[in-house]
Amino acid sequence: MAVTVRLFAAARSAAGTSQVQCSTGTLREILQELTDSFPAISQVLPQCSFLVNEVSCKDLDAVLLDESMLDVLPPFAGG
Amino acid sequence: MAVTVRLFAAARSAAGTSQVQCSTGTLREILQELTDSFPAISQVLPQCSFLVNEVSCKDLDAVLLDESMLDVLPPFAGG
Amino acid sequence: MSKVAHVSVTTEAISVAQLSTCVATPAAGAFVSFSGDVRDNDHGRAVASLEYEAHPSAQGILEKVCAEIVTRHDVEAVAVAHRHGPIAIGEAALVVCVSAKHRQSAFAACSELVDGVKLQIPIWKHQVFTDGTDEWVNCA
Amino acid sequence: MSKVAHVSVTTEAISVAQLSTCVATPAAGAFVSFSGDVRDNDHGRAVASLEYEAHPSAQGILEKVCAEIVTRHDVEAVAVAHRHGPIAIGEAALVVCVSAKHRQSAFAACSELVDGVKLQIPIWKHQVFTDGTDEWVNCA
Repeated sequence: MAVTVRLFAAARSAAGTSQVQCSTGTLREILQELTDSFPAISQVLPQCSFLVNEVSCKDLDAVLLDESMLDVLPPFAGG
Repeated sequence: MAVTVRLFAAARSAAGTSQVQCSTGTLREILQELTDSFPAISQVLPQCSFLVNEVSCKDLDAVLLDESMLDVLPPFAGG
Repeated sequence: MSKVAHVSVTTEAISVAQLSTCVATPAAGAFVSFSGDVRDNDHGRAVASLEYEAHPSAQGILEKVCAEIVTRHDVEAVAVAHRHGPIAIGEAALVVCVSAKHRQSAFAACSELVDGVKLQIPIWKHQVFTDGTDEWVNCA
Repeated sequence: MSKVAHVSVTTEAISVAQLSTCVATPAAGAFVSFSGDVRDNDHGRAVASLEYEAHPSAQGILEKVCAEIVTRHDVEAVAVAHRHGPIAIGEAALVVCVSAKHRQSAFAACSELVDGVKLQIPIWKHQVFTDGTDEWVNCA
């Protein structure tokens, strides 16, 4: 029962890894698990947007099921 | 006692020549002389702006002295 | 020719010269292009090197941004490329080319396309300064 | 480098590729260019050939237009070329390139410079249509 979390850019730098497995649960719970595992990511998460299975998700109470994929996207800086 | 008149673009096409000598006098009188000499230019002159000795002249009563140069400029179409 | 003539998110070098050929058409009289090049300084600090990182969805998002722009402006064609990976100072990170019958449409579409890309494309920029510090841009 | 990096009224071929080198500088991150190319049709009529005619003052006027633009916009450099004489379909009649630190200034300066040139430069355009008729543009 796991969610695959992909970390990009500043979020990856803060965690020191680009991909981790978290327990299923709400988005809020998963972000708390990330913060517990990688304290430095707490600086970055408040600025991030999220994709759940490649779709934008703004609801911290959304429940991520087994085998979901969560992408953590820091603020864009293209161009 | 003459003014050199330089005709550009549509004004030159209408007159069939790029340069003519006119009598000294007011700008209005010189334009009348041009129209008398080249009737086809009457279609173009109302749209033209004028330079007298390379300076813009909007006053039809301005007097052009001997050896003045009058440029007849149809509407611009650069770019 | 589709109005969206070219879209790429690539690690290869990109240029106006290259993309402008994609939007060339005898029907167009106005060509406007934008090149966003990597600068040697940012907020007054000297940049030693930098790198862009792209999310896997970047290509698809860029295609959507382009598709939306050509519905709103009277253009003949648009072409866009965003580079990622390491980019040397002075090289282009983003190139946009637009052709149109009239210049107003070309300027408006090019400018809005650049704005749209900057706002919507999931790409990040990492700068290393000559003093050894580094930053993820927009992520203070 | 003077901010007015290049101004020419010329019978030679002109291009963005050529003028963009004039405005290149490591201080600039944004490059915007415009190319106004000769079209194969006008108001729905097929154009066979065309020719621009320039007044002797055109170069000086173009320099003035550029000098005025760089006082009003935060740009690094501008370069402009207007071609005259006969020009083949698809070739450029007017090219403008602008470099700036930021894209907004580059777009605004380039667009206003094109408008200023069209309004102020004493240059005329003669078109011959495929049906044998001809016209001086803007001179109905």
